[in-house]
Amino acid sequence: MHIPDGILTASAAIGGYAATGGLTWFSLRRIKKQYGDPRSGIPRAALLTAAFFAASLIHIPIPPISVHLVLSGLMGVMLGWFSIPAILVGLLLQAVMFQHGGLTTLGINACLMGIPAMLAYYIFRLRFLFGREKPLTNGLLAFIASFLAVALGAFMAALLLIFATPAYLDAAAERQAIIALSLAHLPVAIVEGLFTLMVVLFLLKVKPSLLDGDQL
Amino acid sequence: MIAEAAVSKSAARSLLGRWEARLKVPALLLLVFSFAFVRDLLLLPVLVLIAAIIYALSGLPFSHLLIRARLPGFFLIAMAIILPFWSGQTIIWQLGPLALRQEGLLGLLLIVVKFFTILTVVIALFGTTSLPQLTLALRTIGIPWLITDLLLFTYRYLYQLASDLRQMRTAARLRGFTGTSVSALKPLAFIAGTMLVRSQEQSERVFQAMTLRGYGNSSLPLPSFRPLPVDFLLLAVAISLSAMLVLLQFIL
Amino acid sequence: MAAEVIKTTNLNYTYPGQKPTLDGVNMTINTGEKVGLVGPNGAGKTTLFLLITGILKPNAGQLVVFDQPVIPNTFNPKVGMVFQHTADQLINPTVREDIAFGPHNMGLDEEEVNRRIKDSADLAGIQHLLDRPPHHLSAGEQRLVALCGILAMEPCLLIMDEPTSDLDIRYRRRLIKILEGMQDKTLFIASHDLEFILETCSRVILLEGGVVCADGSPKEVMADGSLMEKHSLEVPHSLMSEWHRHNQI
Amino acid sequence: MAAEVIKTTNLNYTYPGQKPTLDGVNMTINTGEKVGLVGPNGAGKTTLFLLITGILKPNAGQLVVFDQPVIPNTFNPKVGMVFQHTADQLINPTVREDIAFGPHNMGLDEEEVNRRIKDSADLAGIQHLLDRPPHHLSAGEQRLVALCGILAMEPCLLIMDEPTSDLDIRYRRRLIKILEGMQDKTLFIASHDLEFILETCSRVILLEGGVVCADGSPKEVMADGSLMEKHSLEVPHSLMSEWHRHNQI
Repeated sequence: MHIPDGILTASAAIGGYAATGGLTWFSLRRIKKQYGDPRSGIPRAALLTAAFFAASLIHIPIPPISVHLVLSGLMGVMLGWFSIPAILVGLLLQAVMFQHGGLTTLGINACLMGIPAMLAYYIFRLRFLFGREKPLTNGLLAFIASFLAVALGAFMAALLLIFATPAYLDAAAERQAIIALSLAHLPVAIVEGLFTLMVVLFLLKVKPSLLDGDQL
Repeated sequence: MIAEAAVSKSAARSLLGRWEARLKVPALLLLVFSFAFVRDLLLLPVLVLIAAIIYALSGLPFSHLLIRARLPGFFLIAMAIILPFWSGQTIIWQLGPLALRQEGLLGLLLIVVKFFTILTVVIALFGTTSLPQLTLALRTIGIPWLITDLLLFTYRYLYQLASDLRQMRTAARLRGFTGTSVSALKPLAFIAGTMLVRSQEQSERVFQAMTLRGYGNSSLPLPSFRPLPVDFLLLAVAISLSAMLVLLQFIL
Repeated sequence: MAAEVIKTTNLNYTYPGQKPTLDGVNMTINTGEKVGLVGPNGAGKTTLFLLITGILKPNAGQLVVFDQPVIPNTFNPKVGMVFQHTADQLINPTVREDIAFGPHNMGLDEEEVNRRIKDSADLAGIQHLLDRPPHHLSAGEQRLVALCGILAMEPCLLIMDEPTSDLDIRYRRRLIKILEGMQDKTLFIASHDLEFILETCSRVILLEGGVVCADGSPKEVMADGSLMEKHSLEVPHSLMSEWHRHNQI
Repeated sequence: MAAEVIKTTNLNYTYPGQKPTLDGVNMTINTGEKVGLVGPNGAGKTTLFLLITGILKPNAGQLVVFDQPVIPNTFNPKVGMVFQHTADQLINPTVREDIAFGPHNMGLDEEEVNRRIKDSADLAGIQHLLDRPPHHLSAGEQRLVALCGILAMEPCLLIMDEPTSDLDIRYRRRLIKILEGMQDKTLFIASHDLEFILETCSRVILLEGGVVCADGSPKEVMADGSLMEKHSLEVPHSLMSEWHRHNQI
């Protein structure tokens, strides 16, 4: 769900960079407050970023096609505020290594993944209210968190495509296009939700400390 | 699965490859942003010309561009479907309810040309800049060390994890896992989960090993910065071109 | 009559952009043989295994396994392989589920799957680990669980890649005991641990430079000092002691 | 006079929620000694190393390294450790940068860093690898690069955890040669490869159940069949042959 170069207006691209800059500044402040010395978190964040990057190359078959995972929800759940720098670095590497995802739109794309990741993080934190160790709570929250993360990302992307491109559309067409683009992502959001649910249940059994997000 | 992001010898020797990365990265970033500013079709040939010259200066073979210029993604395809049929009033061709509109087609042309010219400049930039150079450039323009350290270490472990992932899938295939139906979701989630657990455990050992070699003991000094006149000349050219594009856009 | 399990004729494999890793390998392995595969790193041992299991496709030559040419990427439960790094193979949240992974993919019913879990866990002596996550076990326990996951598919040919590299002496001894009990299976084991090959195998194949350099009884091949030295190997100490005894008694 | 490099008194370490891993370890290692550390998996060998390097903090007991109590998480370039899995240690994009990582963090100037890169690469014979990415090298080459990264910090005490587990016989031999050349350094090496300990060490410590069970000359400790068996170890074949020779000549 990366918006490529060339589609958005320059003001949208610059606005995206500004928004990502602000988001990153805030997340770094949160990270420093949490760690004192944030260096101790870097190997872990780096390895998990690389793991997410590699995992996003997995094709999930939804016959007749297969889709790539977005993983913004799972990243938010596992990395907390560290997911903002992690997403930024992941997208930059994608641009450097594959020329995939766009460079002028890097800021926009970081927002499209980062804001949903933080939404997922806070949704998943509800488990502290409803049972941190219960598989049902964890699974359900994981599904909702990552489903909404993908849905929110797709919705934001659709809005940008309609309102921040140089082309002109009439109001009715705009509404239709937004609905169509969002609906096209519905199966992806469901698959992503199920995938996250199963990863979370796996981690709950094998290494529950990985789900505590903040306590990196 | 993951291509090596190394710089070839001929690319490193080219004009672009020898350009001090700490000036090249901001200069070319500025240039692609000025590309994004363009809204007038008359400027498209200028973009193509600039992109072609920059690519020629990179010393990269044309085949490199063809391999890397991948098919545009989902959103570009979506634009290609939406714009020509729903954008604008001037109908140039009609079949039943489907009407091909001129404004939409021209809008699509603008998007496609901008996409490929920006991509060409980006490919030239990253084809002539190694990741350590890029990291250094990012630190120089004020990106926090937390991001640049994260970038270097993530890059380092990417190859290892991609190969771990490949091994796990091979091992699963030898036990009859096919991965071609929806039921593959569960094993794939387990493989991803295993990779995350392994990564986390490895990260603890990596941190220990790095600490024992003094990581965090003193921050590395930035290597000395001695740009040549030609480095500044190229920077000036890039700034002028960007300014010209933005200015022309306002005039037109 | 001993049927042929593996037969290769002028087998060649070259990774893209490199010189040939395997460059005309000829060998035949018969049912029930216990064969060790030795040679320096990069000799092509793992590549040969990946060809036999159909993960890689030969560039030239014939490769026949159980009297059938190997069709790449086709699942054949008769051929089982334990990977060098067990972590690459253990992906399920519990040991039980991990052992069941292969049998489930073979489409066996629940009862049969459970029987196989029990049988293989009994054989390896890991019943007490069945409900634990494999990721938290010791290297030795993980190696046994990985082996069980393959044994539960009841393969006729068992391939192991460097099975002792992360084992302490206790688990190495246990593994030797388990392998000694497998009378009916054909074994094909790559290892740098020549003493281990001596204890578990009745035949050894020396691979270097992409070809078979020696093939015969382990005691004869590995005691040949000049041959071993030529291929960057060393005569195992246990054979030196035998040599001493021969010369002194 | 031999100064003490490591001195532990009733050293105890317990991982949260488990029984003690180290439960009263007493040992003294003097300057220039080459000491092997043996014992089954889980005996606490790696834990002992992590305590000596200050990564972990003892629960009880004294731990003095170079006449100073160890202060956890304080960088001490005099103590160098090569990890078991080299992938955990090689973090930089080129071999050269990886070797320079430690010296840079010590705050040395560029000239000194370059001298150390050259010296350590010469010693290990890996000059031709300096501009390659470490993660694409073979296991043996990676092991040597990891060693260089530590040697460039010029530590007085060199700790190695299972240095031979992924080496073929050629690289194992090269490593032995390199270690033999280190007259001035104190070595402390954990390994399951008892023949390797025999060749590189002048003293061996046997750790099991959290305490030192034996400490002495490798030939004497490892030739003691009943002691070795008691601690799930085996008398190395080379010592058996010696035993044979003794009994037969």
